[in-house]
Amino acid sequence: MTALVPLSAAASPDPTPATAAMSALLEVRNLTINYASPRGTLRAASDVSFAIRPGEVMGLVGESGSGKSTVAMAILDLLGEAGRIDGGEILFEGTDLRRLSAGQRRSLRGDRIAAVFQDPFTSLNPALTVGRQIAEPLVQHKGFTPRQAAPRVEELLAEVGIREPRRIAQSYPHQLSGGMQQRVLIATALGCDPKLLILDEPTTALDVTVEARIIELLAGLCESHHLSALFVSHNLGIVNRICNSVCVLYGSEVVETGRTRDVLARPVHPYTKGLVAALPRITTDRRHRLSSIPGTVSKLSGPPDSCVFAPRCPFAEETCRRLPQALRGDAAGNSVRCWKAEALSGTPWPEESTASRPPATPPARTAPLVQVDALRKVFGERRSILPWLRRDGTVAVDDVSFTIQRGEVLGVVGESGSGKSTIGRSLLALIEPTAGTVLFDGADFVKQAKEGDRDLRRRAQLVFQNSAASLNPRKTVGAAMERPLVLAGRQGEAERREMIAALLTRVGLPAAYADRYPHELSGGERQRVNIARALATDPEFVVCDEAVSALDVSVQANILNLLADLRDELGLSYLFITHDIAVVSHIADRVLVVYGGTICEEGPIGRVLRPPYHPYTEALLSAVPRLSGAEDGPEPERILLEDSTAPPGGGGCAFRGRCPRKLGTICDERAPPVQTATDGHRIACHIPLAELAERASVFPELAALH
Amino acid sequence: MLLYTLTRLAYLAMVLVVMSILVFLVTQAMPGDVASMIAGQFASKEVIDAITVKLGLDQPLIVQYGRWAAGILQGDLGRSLVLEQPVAPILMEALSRSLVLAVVALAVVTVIGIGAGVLAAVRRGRMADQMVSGVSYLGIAVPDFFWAIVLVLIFGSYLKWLPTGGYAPLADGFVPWASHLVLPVVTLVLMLIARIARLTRSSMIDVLQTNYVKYARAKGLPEKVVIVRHALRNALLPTITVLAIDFGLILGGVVVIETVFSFPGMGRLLLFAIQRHDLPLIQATILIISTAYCLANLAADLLYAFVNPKIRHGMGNA
Amino acid sequence: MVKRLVARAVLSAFLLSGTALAAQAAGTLKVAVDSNLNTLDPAKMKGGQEYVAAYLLFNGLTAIAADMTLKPDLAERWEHSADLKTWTFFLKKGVKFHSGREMDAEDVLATITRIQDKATGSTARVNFEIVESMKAVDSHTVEFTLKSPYSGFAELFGERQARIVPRDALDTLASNPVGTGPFQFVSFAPGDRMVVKRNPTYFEAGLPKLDEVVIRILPETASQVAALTTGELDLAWNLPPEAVDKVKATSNLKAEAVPTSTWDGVIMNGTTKPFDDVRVRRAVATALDKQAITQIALFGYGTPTHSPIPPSHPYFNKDLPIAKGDPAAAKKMLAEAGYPNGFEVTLYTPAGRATRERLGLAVRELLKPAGITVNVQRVPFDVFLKDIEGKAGFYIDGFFSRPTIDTSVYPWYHSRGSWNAALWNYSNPAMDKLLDGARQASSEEEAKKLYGEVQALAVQDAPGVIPYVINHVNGVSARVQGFTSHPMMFLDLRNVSVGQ
Amino acid sequence: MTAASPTRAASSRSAPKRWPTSLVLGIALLAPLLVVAVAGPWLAPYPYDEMNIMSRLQPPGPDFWFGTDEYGRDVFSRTLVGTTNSLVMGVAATAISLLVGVPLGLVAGYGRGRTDEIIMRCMDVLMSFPPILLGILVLAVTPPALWKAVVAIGIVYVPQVVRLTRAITLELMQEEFITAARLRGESTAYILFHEILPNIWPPLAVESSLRVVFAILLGAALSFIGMGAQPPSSDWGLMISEARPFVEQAPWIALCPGLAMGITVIGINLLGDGLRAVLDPRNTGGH
Repeated sequence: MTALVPLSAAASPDPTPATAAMSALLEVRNLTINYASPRGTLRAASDVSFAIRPGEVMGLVGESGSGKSTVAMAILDLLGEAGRIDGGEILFEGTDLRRLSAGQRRSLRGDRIAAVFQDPFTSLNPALTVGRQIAEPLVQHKGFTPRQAAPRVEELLAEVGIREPRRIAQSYPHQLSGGMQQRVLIATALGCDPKLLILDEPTTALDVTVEARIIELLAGLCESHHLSALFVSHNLGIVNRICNSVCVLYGSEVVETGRTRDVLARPVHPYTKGLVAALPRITTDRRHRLSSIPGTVSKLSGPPDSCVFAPRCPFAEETCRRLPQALRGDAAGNSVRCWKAEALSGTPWPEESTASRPPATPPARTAPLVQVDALRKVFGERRSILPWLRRDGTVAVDDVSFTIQRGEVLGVVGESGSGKSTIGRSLLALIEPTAGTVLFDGADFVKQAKEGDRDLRRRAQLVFQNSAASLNPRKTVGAAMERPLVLAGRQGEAERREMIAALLTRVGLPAAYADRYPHELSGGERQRVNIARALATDPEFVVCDEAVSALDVSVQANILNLLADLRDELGLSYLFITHDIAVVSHIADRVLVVYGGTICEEGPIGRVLRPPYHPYTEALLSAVPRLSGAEDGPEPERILLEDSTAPPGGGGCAFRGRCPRKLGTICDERAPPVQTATDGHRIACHIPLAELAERASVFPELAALH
Repeated sequence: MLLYTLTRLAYLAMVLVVMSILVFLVTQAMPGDVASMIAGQFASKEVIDAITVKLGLDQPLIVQYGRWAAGILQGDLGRSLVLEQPVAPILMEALSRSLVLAVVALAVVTVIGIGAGVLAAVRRGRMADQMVSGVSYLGIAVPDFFWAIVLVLIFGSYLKWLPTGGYAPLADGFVPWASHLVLPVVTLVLMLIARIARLTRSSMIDVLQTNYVKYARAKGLPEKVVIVRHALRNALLPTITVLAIDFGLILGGVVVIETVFSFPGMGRLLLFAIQRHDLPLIQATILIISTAYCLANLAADLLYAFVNPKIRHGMGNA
Repeated sequence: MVKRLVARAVLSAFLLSGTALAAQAAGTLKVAVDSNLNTLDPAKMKGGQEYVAAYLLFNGLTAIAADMTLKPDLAERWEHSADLKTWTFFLKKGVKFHSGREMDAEDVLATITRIQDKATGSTARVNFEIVESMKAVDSHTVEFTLKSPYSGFAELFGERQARIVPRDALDTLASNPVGTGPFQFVSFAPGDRMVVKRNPTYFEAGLPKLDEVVIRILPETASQVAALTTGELDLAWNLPPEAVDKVKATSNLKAEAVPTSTWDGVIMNGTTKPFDDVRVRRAVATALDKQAITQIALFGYGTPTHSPIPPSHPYFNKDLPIAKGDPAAAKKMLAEAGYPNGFEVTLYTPAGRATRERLGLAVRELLKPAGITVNVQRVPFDVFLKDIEGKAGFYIDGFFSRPTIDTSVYPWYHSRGSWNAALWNYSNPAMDKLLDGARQASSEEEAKKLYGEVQALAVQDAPGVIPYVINHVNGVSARVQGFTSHPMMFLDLRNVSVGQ
Repeated sequence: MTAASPTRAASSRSAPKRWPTSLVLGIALLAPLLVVAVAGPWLAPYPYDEMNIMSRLQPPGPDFWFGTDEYGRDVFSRTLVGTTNSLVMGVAATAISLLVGVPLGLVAGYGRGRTDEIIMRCMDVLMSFPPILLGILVLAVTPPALWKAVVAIGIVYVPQVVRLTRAITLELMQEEFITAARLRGESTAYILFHEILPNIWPPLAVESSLRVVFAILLGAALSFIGMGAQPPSSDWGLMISEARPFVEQAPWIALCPGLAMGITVIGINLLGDGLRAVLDPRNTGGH
C-alpha cells in the first residue's frame, strides 16, 4: 500500500480527477444531505464521494442509518420533502444533475438511469397489470404507444427469465411470487436501455435461493448490456459476489472505498475490519466467539466534528475524537477515511476473549428435554354453512418429529413458508397442533399449557424476531420484565427490582434501562431486553424465532455471542429458527432443514454441511452468499433453483416442484423415505444415499477443518 | 369474485331476515295503536275493536309476522292503513325521488370532494391544503339543517332565485325539476363533501408515500401521471366505500334535509308513517331503507373488490 | 354525462328568475297545504288539508256558505215534519259523478250507511246516530226518520265527511276518488302533490273557471311563503299565524283572513285531582290572560273568547267578561280550594301543532305567578289520541269549526255528549237542561237566550279554558281572482281564476 | 432499514413534545365551552325559559345580546344553557357506545371464531339501519325524551366502536408482545385489560372525539325533527327547529345556537385531530 493523499482536498482544482470524472459514468462529489426533523437537522450523507465507470458495478455498503439509500435516492432525485441536498455534485456523464431542471432530471429517470427497489411487492402498483407497469417507461421516454410496447414488454420479461411472458404481462403483482416480482422490476428498469442501474437492496426481501437467482440474473445483465450499477446493500456476501468495487458508508460518511477484492479481503478502515470480522461464517468453529463492534451508531446532528466511528473503534485515540477525518486515496484507486490507516494495516480486529468458553461437549444422552412426535398443523380450515366457503386449509407442518436434548441447540433452517415458525410456536403451545404430540420433560406441553400450568410455561420461553413488536409500547422495560416475576410468585417489589437489574446486567444493559420505554432503545438493546425477559422465569428451553435476523451484522454478532454465553452458563436448550445458514452453523449443535412443512434433512451441523446432501440442502447451501475470494478459495458452481412456488401438496416429496434432481413420478407419488447416513444424519429423499454422497462438497474448505 | 359476491349476498339475506323480524317486533312495540289511530278522536271501544279484527291485529304476533313476511316474499309490501293504498307504489315513488337526490348529490360530491382531497394531499401543508381543510371544517361544523335554513334564507327568501321546497317531476320540465333539486343537493354536498375530501386527502397522502409511487417516479413518469394513474387509483378505494355508503344513506332518506326542503323522499315518508302510526307503511319503509342501505354497503364492498385486483383475482374470501 | 347534466341544471337554476319558473299553463292554480293528505275517502277524513280535497272533488246535500248560512247543494230543497223528526231531501236532477253516472237517492243512502258503519271509522258517525231510519222515496228523494227532534239536521249534510259518494266505487275512494265536485281527480303522490282538473259536466253552469288545481304538500311555512313570492305558488292554505305578517308585507301577496269558530282549549279533566274541584278550575281560568295568550299562540291572529261559540256569531254572549289574568285572585281561589302553595302538574300538548304547543308554553308561563308549576310535555299525536285525550288531567286540545251551534256545543258540554267523556268529563244537570232545551227551541230568540246561559254556565264551571278562536288566513297571490277565505276553512275554488 | 428515516425515529422521552396547533386550538375553543356547560345557568343573563311577551322577536341589542325568540326568551341565555345539553348528550352517548362497544369488540377480537361471528353478525344487523333511522326507531317506541335520545344515539354508534375495537384487537393479537403474554401464561382478563386495552385507548380516544361530534349532530337532528329534547328546553337542535318559522324575520334565533354548535363541533374536531397527531403519528388525516 502506497502513501495516501487526501482525495477530497485535491478534487476540484486539480484537472486530473476531472478527466477521471469524464471517464466516469456517475460521479458523486462531496455530496451532503440533511433531513429536517422535528428535533433538528439530521445528517444523512456528509461529504460523500465516489465514481462509477461504465460497466462497473459498485456496491454501496453500510448498516441501517449509514445513509446508503439516501445517496441512492438523491441520485434519482427522489429524496422526498424532508431531505435536502446541502452541497456537492452528482455528475452523470459529466453533467451535474443538480443543475438540471426537475423536468430534465425526470426525463433521465427510467430512461438513462433506472432503478430497482428493495421490496418488489410494494414497488409494484397493486392496481395495474405488470405489463402496463413495464411499458410505462417505454411509453414515457421512447414514444411507444401502449400497443407497440406490448411485444417489447414480452421481450423484456423473457430476458429476465420469465417463461410465459405474455401471461405474466397480464397478471397483477399479487399473483406473482417474490422472485417473479423482482424480475418484473428488473425488466422495467431494463426497458429503455439505461446506462446506469440503481439497485437498492434488490434481494433483501427474498429467500436465499431466490436471491441467488436474481443476483445471477443481474450479474449477467450488467455483463451483457455493459451496464453500470450502484448496488446498495447491507450484505457483504452479495456485494462480494456481484460488485467490482465497493464503497463502505458509516454514519453518513464514506469510510472506505476501493476494489471489492481489496476492501473485503484486506479492509483498512477499522469499521470495515469490524464488519468483516463480525460476519458469521460457515467455516468458523461454532464454538468460536464472533467478533463484534461494541456500541451503536451515534446520533448524527450538526456537522461532523470528529471521526464518526471513534466511539466504537478499538483503535481510537484522542486525536480521533477531536478531528473530523478526510478521505484519502491511494494509487490503486482505493481510499479510506482514517488517519491511522497505514499504522493499522495488517492489524486485525481484536478477537473476543474465548477464555471462559468451555470446549464443545456433545450433549449428554439422557432423556430428551423436548420430544416432538408426528406434529401436524393445518391452517385456514373453514367450516361454513355456505358450501363454497368450506376450505380444506393449507398444511403448514406435516408429520414432523424430532427431539432436543438438555443443553442442546437445535437449528431449524428454511425459507419463508417452510413451516419453521409454526414448528416453534407449536412447541410452546401458542398454536394448537392439528395432530401430534409435544412432550416437554416428559409432560404433554400443549395439554398442560391449556390447563394453565404456569410452571411449564415458565420453563419454556420465546425470543422473537421483531424486537419492537414483542414489547408492549406502553410499558417500561422494567414493567415488561416484572410480570414474569410476579407470575413466578416473586412477591417482594424490592426483590423484583433487584432481579430485573441483575437480568439487565446479565444481558449487558445498564440497570437504569428498567425505566425506559421500548421506543427509547435501539434494536439491539430491545433484543437484549427480550432475552432478559425470557430469562426472567429461569427457563430451561428457549425458542429463538429469527431472533437475530432483523439486526445489523455488528449487532447480530453481539446477540449471537450473548445467546451462546447464556447457553454455556445456564445450560439452556435452544430451538434456533432462522433462514440464515451461516448463523445456524455458528450456534447450533444439530440442524433440521425444513421445506414445505416437512423435514428434508436432519443431523449434526458438521454432517449437514457436508455431503451427502438432500438436494434442497445442497441448493440452499450453495446459494448462501459468502465472503469467499482469496481467503476462502475458489467459489464452487452454484445450484440455482426455480423461483419458489407453493409446495404442491398431496402425496409425494414437498420439494419435487423445484428439485433439480427429481427422479420422476416416484417423487410425485410417494413420500420420500428417510435414509440414515451416520451419527443421526438423516435425509428424506428417494435418491439413494450413495448417489447423494457422490456430490462435491459445497464448502470444500470445510474438509480441511476436520 | 363470483364466490365473493355469493357469500356477501348470502350474508345480506341473513341480515335482512333478522332485520325484518327486528323491524316487525319494534314496530309492534310502538305505543299508540293502529286501530285507535284509524278510528280517530273519541272513537268508542267497539269501533276500535272492529277495526282491530278487520286488520287481523288480534292474531298472535308470529302469525302476523308470517303473513307479512310471506307477502313481502311475493312482492307484496302490504297496504297502508292510513292511505288505504298498496304500499309498494308509494314507496317506489318516494324511492325514485330519493334516488334522484342521491345520484345528483353524489355526482357533485364525487367530483368536487375527490378533486379537493387530491389537491390538498398533493399540496400538503400549503395554501390549497389549508383552504380545503378550512372549508371542510365549515361543512361539518354546523348541522345540515342549519345550512339548509341558511340556504333557504339566502336563495329563497332574499335572492328569490330558487324554490325552497317541494319537488317538481321531470314532466314539469327540466328547469323546474332541476331548480327544486339545487338547494337540497347543495346542502347534502356541504354535509358530505368534508368527509370525502378529508378521506381522499388522507388516503392520498398515505398512497403518495408508498414504494410504488416512489417507483413510478423513479421511472421518470410526469407527476400528473404518477398522481392520477398510480396514486389516485389506489387512494380512491376507501373513498369509494364511503361514497357508496353515503349513497345508501341518501337513498334511505335524509330525514332532516327532506323536512326542511319539503322534499317528498324516503325520509319524510318514514316520518309520516311513524307519526300516523301506519304500521305496514313503517315496516315496509324501514325494510326498504335498510335494504337499500345494505345493498349500498354491499355495492361498496363489491366495488372495492372489483377495483382492487387483489380481491378480484381470487385472494378474497368474505 | 350525468355531470354535464347536473352542471347544466345548476347553471340554469341560477340564471333563471322566479317568474320564469312560474311559467305554466294558464288556468292552473297551485295551492300549498302544510301536511300530507292521509286519505281521499271523505268519510275517513280528519284533517283540514283533506277537507280541501273533499270540497274540490265532492258535494254534500247542503252547503255552508261563507256567511255561515245553509245553502242547497246536491239537494235542491228539503223539508221537515213539524216535530222535527222526519226530514225529506229532494235531489237535483242530472248531477253526474265524474265517472259519468247520474247521482241518485241510492248513492245518498249508501253514503250515510257507510258513515254509520263502525268499521268505516268515520268521525261523522256520531252525528248520524240520531238517524232512526232512512229510505229512498223515489230516485231523487230521500227521507230520514230521527230518533229525537233535531232542528240542525240539514246542517249535518254540510259537514265535511258527509260528502255524497258513488255507491259503486266505495272501495277505491281512498286512491281514486270519484265525486260530483267541480274538479275531478287526476293523480295523487302522497307527500308530494295532488292534481285535479276541471269537471266539464259540473252541475253549476260555467263553473269552475280553473282548468286545473295542483295541491302541493309543503310543510315548511318558509318554503310556502317563498314560493308564493316567487310565483311558484298561487295560494297557501291556512297560513300559520307567524307567517301572516310576512305575507302582508309582500307587495304582490294578500293575506285573506276570516274569523272562525275553530278553537283551542286548556282541558281540565273533572275526574282527576285537583281539577275535580271547580275552584281549582276557576282559579286556572282566572289566572290566564286571554289577550296575552292570543298574542303568544296566534301572534294576535285570533279573537279572545270564552266558549266554543265564536264572537262573530249572533248567539255569542257579549256580557260575559273575557279573563284578563288575575294571578292574585287565582291564588286566593286556590287557597280556598286547599292549595295555598299552589301545586305542580303536567300539561300535555300534541307534538307538531305549533299553535297548541305555544299555547301550552303560554299557560305554563302565565300560571307561574298563581303558584301553579306546569311541566309541559309534548307527545306524538297518536299517543296523544290514545293515552292523553279523556284520560290525562291537564292538556291542550283543539277543535275545528262545526257547521251548527248545536254541534259546536252539545257534544262537549252535555253530560251524555259524545265527546264530553273523551275530553273533560264535565257533568252539570243544569247544563244538560239548557242544551236539550235549545235543541227544541222554537224561535231564534229563545235559542239565543238559552245559548247565552249555556255560555255563562260554561265559564262558571270552567271544565276547560277556551282562550280564543283562530283566524283562518290564506296567503294569496295578487294574480288570483275571485277568492275569499271560508270561515269553515273550506277551500272554495269554483269562482277562482288566475290572471297574468 | 436503510436511509436514516427521521420521521420514524424514536422520539426521546426527554425531548419536549410540541403540541400540535390543532390540539391547542381545539382546547382553546372547548375550554370556555366546558365552563359554560358547567356554569351556563349562572352565567346566563336571563333564565332560559323566562318569557317576555312584550319583547318577542327582538333583534340583538344591549338588553338581549343575541335577540329574543318568539316567546321573548333571551336567545343568548338559552344558547348558553343549551351547551350543557349538547355536550352531555355527545359525551354521554359516546360513553354508552364505548361502554357497550369496547368490551364487545375486545371479546370478538380476542375470542375470534364463533364468539366473533355472533357478535359481528349482530353488529351487521344493527349497521344495516342508517344511524338516524335507528335513532328514530328507538325513539318511536317510547315517548321522546332527551335521555332516550342519548341512549338511542349511544346504541347507534355501538357497531362502529365494536368494529374499531375488534380491528385493533385483532391487529394487536398478531403483535408479539401479546404472544409473549400468552407465553407467560397470563390470564385472558390480564391480556385484555393490561396488554390490549392500553394500546386501544389512543386510537379509541381519537375515534371517540369524532363520535362525540356525530352524537351531538345526530342528537341535534333528532331534536330538530321533534324526537329528542322537548320544549321548552333549550337544546340547540330544538332551538333551530323552533326558529324555522321566524327565520326570515328573526334569523338570530337560529344563528346563535348554530354558531354555538359550529364552535363546539370545530373544537372537538380540532381536539380529535390534535389527539391523533399526538397519539397516533402514523395517521395523516381524518375521515
